[in-house]
Amino acid sequence: MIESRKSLFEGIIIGRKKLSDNIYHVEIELNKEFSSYKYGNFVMLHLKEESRPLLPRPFSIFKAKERVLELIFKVVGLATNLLATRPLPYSVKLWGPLGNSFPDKKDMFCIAGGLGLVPLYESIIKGRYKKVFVGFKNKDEVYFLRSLLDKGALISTDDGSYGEKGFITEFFYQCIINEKDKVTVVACGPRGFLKRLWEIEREVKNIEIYGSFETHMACGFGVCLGCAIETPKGMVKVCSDGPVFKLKDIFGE
Amino acid sequence: MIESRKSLFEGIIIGRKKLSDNIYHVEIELNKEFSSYKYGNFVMLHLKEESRPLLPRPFSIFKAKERVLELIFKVVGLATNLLATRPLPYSVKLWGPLGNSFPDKKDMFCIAGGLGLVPLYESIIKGRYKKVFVGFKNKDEVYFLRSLLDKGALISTDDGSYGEKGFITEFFYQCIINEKDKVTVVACGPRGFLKRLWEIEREVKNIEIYGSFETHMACGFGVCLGCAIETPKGMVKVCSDGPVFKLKDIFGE
Amino acid sequence: MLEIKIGNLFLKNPFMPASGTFGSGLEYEDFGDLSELGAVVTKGVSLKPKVGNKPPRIYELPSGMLNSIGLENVGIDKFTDILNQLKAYKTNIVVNFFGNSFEEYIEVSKILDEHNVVSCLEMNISCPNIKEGGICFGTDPHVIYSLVRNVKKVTKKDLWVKLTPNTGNIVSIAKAAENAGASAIVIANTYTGMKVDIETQKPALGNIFGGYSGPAIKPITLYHVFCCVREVNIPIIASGGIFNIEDVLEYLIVGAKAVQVGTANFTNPCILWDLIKDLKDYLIKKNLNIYDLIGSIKL
Amino acid sequence: MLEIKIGNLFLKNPFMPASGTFGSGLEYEDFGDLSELGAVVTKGVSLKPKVGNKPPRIYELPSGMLNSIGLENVGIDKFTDILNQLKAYKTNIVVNFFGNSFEEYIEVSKILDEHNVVSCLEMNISCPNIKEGGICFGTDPHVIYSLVRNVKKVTKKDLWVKLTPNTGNIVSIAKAAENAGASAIVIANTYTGMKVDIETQKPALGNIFGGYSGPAIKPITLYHVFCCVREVNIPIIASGGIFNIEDVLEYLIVGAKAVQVGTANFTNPCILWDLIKDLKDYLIKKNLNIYDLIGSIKL
Ligand SMILES: Cc1cc2nc3c(=O)[nH]c(=O)nc-3n(C[C@H](O)[C@H](O)[C@H](O)COP(=O)(O)OP(=O)(O)OC[C@H]3O[C@@H](n4cnc5c(N)ncnc54)[C@H](O)[C@@H]3O)c2cc1C
Ligand SMILES: Cc1cc2nc3c(=O)[nH]c(=O)nc-3n(C[C@H](O)[C@H](O)[C@H](O)COP(=O)(O)OP(=O)(O)OC[C@H]3O[C@@H](n4cnc5c(N)ncnc54)[C@H](O)[C@@H]3O)c2cc1C
Ligand SMILES: Cc1cc2nc3c(=O)[nH]c(=O)nc-3n(C[C@H](O)[C@H](O)[C@H](O)COP(=O)(O)O)c2cc1C
Ligand SMILES: Cc1cc2nc3c(=O)[nH]c(=O)nc-3n(C[C@H](O)[C@H](O)[C@H](O)COP(=O)(O)O)c2cc1C
Ligand code: FES
Ligand code: FES
Repeated sequence: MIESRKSLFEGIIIGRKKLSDNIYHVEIELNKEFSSYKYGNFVMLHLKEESRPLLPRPFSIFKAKERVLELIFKVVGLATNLLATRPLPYSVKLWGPLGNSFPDKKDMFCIAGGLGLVPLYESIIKGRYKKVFVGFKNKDEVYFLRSLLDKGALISTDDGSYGEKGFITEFFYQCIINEKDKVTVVACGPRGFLKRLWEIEREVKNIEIYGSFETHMACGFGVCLGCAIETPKGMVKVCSDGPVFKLKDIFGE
Repeated sequence: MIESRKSLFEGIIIGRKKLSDNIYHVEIELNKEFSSYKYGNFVMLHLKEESRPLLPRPFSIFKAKERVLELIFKVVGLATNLLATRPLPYSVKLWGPLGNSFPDKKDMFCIAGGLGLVPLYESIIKGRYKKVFVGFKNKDEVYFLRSLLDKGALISTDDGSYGEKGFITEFFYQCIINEKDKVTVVACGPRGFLKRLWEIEREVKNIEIYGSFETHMACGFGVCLGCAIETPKGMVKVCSDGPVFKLKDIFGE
Repeated sequence: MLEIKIGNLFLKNPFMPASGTFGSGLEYEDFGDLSELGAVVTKGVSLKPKVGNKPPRIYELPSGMLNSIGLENVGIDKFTDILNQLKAYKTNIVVNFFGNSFEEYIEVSKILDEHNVVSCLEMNISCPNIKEGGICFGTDPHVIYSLVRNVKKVTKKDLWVKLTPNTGNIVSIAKAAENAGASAIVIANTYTGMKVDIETQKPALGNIFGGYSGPAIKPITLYHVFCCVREVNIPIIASGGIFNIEDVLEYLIVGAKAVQVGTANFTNPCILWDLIKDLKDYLIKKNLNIYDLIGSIKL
Repeated sequence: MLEIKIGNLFLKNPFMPASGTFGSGLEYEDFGDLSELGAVVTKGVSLKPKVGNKPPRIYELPSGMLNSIGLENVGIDKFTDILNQLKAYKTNIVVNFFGNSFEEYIEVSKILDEHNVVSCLEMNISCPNIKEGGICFGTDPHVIYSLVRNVKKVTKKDLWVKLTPNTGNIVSIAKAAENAGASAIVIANTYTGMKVDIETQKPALGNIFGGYSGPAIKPITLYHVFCCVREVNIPIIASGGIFNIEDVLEYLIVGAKAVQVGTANFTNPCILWDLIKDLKDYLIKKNLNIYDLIGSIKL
């Protein structure tokens, strides 16, 4: 039997805050309580008030408590544009929690690139990780700064406009090559970022990295088979086999 | 050669006033001057910011002066809903003036039902008619009241909530049966209203009524052949043969 | 009030999912009671497992979507386990299937015929995404006639035939299926379409082209249903762009006896249950029975 | 930079209106200089005047429109007067025509052949709105072959053949037209569709069904163009759902040599001129020639 926990919600976006240039935080009031979820889970959100886009969009759960769900998104296309601009309150349909989640082990490291911070943020704040690395493009994209610093996160920007200058993957690399114990790493960020981490994983033998992957989705829970991606071991469904995978399962041994 | 006078405008809706329950007045700033038009002419308006509706919509010219065009519309469906609710300023595309116009003779009578007032209003105010009859559904729909009264218009509402009680066509009938001279009448209103006027015309011999007709249009200037309606004499194109026709040409002798 | 009969099957109501958009049905357990649906139609199954097409497999368009899943499925053996789980539901279980050859169609039918939980077989002769599969079969009335006839020989269960709209002679194909013993015709599968990414100059789908579904296709499929209803006597089940009650009513009015909801499941996983309620409310308001609606078009 | 050659015709650019959406062209004089267009394609003309179909004749849908104009036209005699007015323009005048029989097709072709102002004939074998007309011709390769051959016998002018997409064998038809001597293939006309008004339970169009055009059909027509480009050697001109420069680029990338803009003329009467500019800007930005784009799809 399929694990029975997802459900459909009617939501009303009641709050929207601009975090940086094109990144927004929204608060969605739900028609019922959001059941327990795990870090890495996502929801499918449908803009039912619009005739376009036709399909829903996946968003990581940033926070969910009782009847309020919080998401963070970057404006990249049709749906995110509307979410950023339509007058509030604004009604949406959504379903979740969906997908698998990040592993929960002792002394894990955590590394996030840009929006990849979203599904990891709450667990960072809860102190789940031994070390935290967060990278941004530039200062404008740096959000929730104080709380990250409080947790001792290492922050870098590609252009050095805040924190260390350079790709966060390289700071992570510097740190990890000195680790003696086997380390489990959870990662979330763009595909290029995950690919680089995989290279690091292959070089530094004693780590195992789990990354959260993105692709276009229609259903979000394994029925349309539209989100399949090719891996050395065959097709996997990002929505229901993932979105969290061992990097080696996606990119190869 | 086709009469060369229509042109394409980029418009920005800069003002919107609610006249009654679901009737709105909008002011559209154009990218160039609106050329001379005649009473009865219309424009095609396309909501270029929306993915729906696909096609433009016809609206009578209420007023046009220099670079400002004014329209009055009733909310009945997709386009008019958006026109009534989208935040201003709001960009549209429009082309015109289109169609033929009402005749211009001495001592004409004028009769309008509801929104039919729109293309006739300015000529009423200019004192073009010997007698003016205006009918509304109820008090809520009565707009521009004072100026109509100033012109000595006879006003009725179907439910008697303002002015005389009853259909305006019947007050017109009472008046016209006593006329001795041949009278030209210009009329604008719903199809049922025009049909009733046609019955009156057939009964009261010495009048000739011109009415403005409505139908769904795609182009507005005679190329799509989509606005054709059947008449005893064959098909006519409402957009370019009309929208103003002798009632007898549409309904029969 | 909503009950209908299609061949030997009684349906509580005319609503069922379209194959491939509802998984096995079990994935929707969280969203509603499957027993309340007229039928559950499962994802297309074939004799052997199929890995499906190269990603990307879906692309969204202004009023529809393209998919090139390529009939990925676990094969009839593993599928049988899933079938057993569906026993728990009091509804008709319709199994959509296809083969890469005559023999495969017949082999799968034989296996499905032995399963009590299967109420009915839905034969897919229409998927445009695989070259060996359906498409070559789907557009020739003679081939369809002989395929349906041979499948009917190996199963006592009702057989529905799901047609491709990518043909100029859908009526002849429907007639051929009827004459060969089909219990109902499902009209229709997706329309072959494509999208090009102008940046990369590559097709947006890994498979180059895919099946087009959603609101955009409804006017065309509605016309196909209208035409077939006039020419065949077995029930027509409509599939194409059903998103709201108005779409359902249109299909019923032109003469469809039941409807399949596909792409719309992705925009609202509860849509089938919502539509059942909407139709019930509509019939009550208008004081009609569902049979007053079916084929009520005024010409 | 935008010039292309189609058969014996030189076009300033690959843009022209689709027949029936641009009148005779003269109606658009107020919106732009017709001489700037690659060609003007006039509304379908037949031997005798045609009154067309019963209203309502158009219906708007979420991503397209239905029309059942029924090829209303004034007949070839009166049309000749209009042709004379088109002399003033320095562009190719392409006359779209149809007949209700073989003989009518040939008769009209003869008459058009004698007019200097006519650069090229566009034969419509595809309009789904009239029963006697195109549709019976449009789906049989043998009939098309013989029709095109016979028309070619009576005209020295280039002959374009505009196909119906309401068939499963568009490639065979395109080939038949090519073999019979067509200079180019126009792909495609509208898709037959319908709409039911659920209040009245009547079809929304007086003619019951109509031709479906607009953005909704683009993915399907794009696929047809893609398929035909691979199989025929004469130029393909694309028609179907072109509303913006992206649509144009997609068609060119799959291999169309020119494009016809139809329904979009109703949403913006200047769209053809706008698109010419957009394409020019695009080619300059990318430092490309139009021939670098045509058929540049990467598979
Ligand atoms: C599990 C998961 C969690 C996610 N969490 C978040 C999150 O928390 N915050 C966040 O901001 N984003 C998140 N995303 C990404 C988010 O889903 C996308 O940014 C969103 O769907 C974009 O929608 P849009 O309509 O704004 O953009 P679109 O209009 O869909 O366009 C986005 C880009 O994709 C291209 N594109 C569109 N369709 C396709 C296709 N089928 N194939 C290839 N390219 C295509 C477009 O050309 C464009 O460049 C997540 C994605 C996944 C899978
Ligand atoms: C010359 C002319 C001048 C006009 N002037 C004015 C004016 O000054 N002010 C004004 O308010 N209105 C005017 N109208 C009417 C106006 O054009 C319509 O009210 C408008 O097009 C409605 O658009 P909509 O998108 O809001 O409604 P729609 O969504 O188009 O729906 C309106 C109604 O029509 C039905 N419908 C839609 N399409 C069709 C179809 N093809 N066939 C049959 N029924 C259909 C719908 O079901 C609905 O009931 C004029 C019309 C014409 C022809
Ligand atoms: C993602 C997806 C997968 C599909 N898989 C199948 C399938 O396995 N078998 C089948 O017969 N039809 C399949 N179809 C077609 C649908 O069942 C349906 O007939 C079609 O999508 C038209 O309906 P719609 O517009 O409501 O989606 C699939 C459609 C989609 C969108
Ligand atoms: C109102 C209307 C009238 C049309 N008349 C004709 C015609 O007379 N001859 C013809 O070959 N095609 C005709 N067509 C088809 C168009 O030329 C075009 O091929 C089709 O609409 C698809 O393109 P589009 O999506 O850009 O509109 C007509 C289309 C419309 C919408
Ligand atoms: S999104 Fe549908 S299977 Fe993954
Ligand atoms: S609206 Fe196109 S001809 Fe009248």
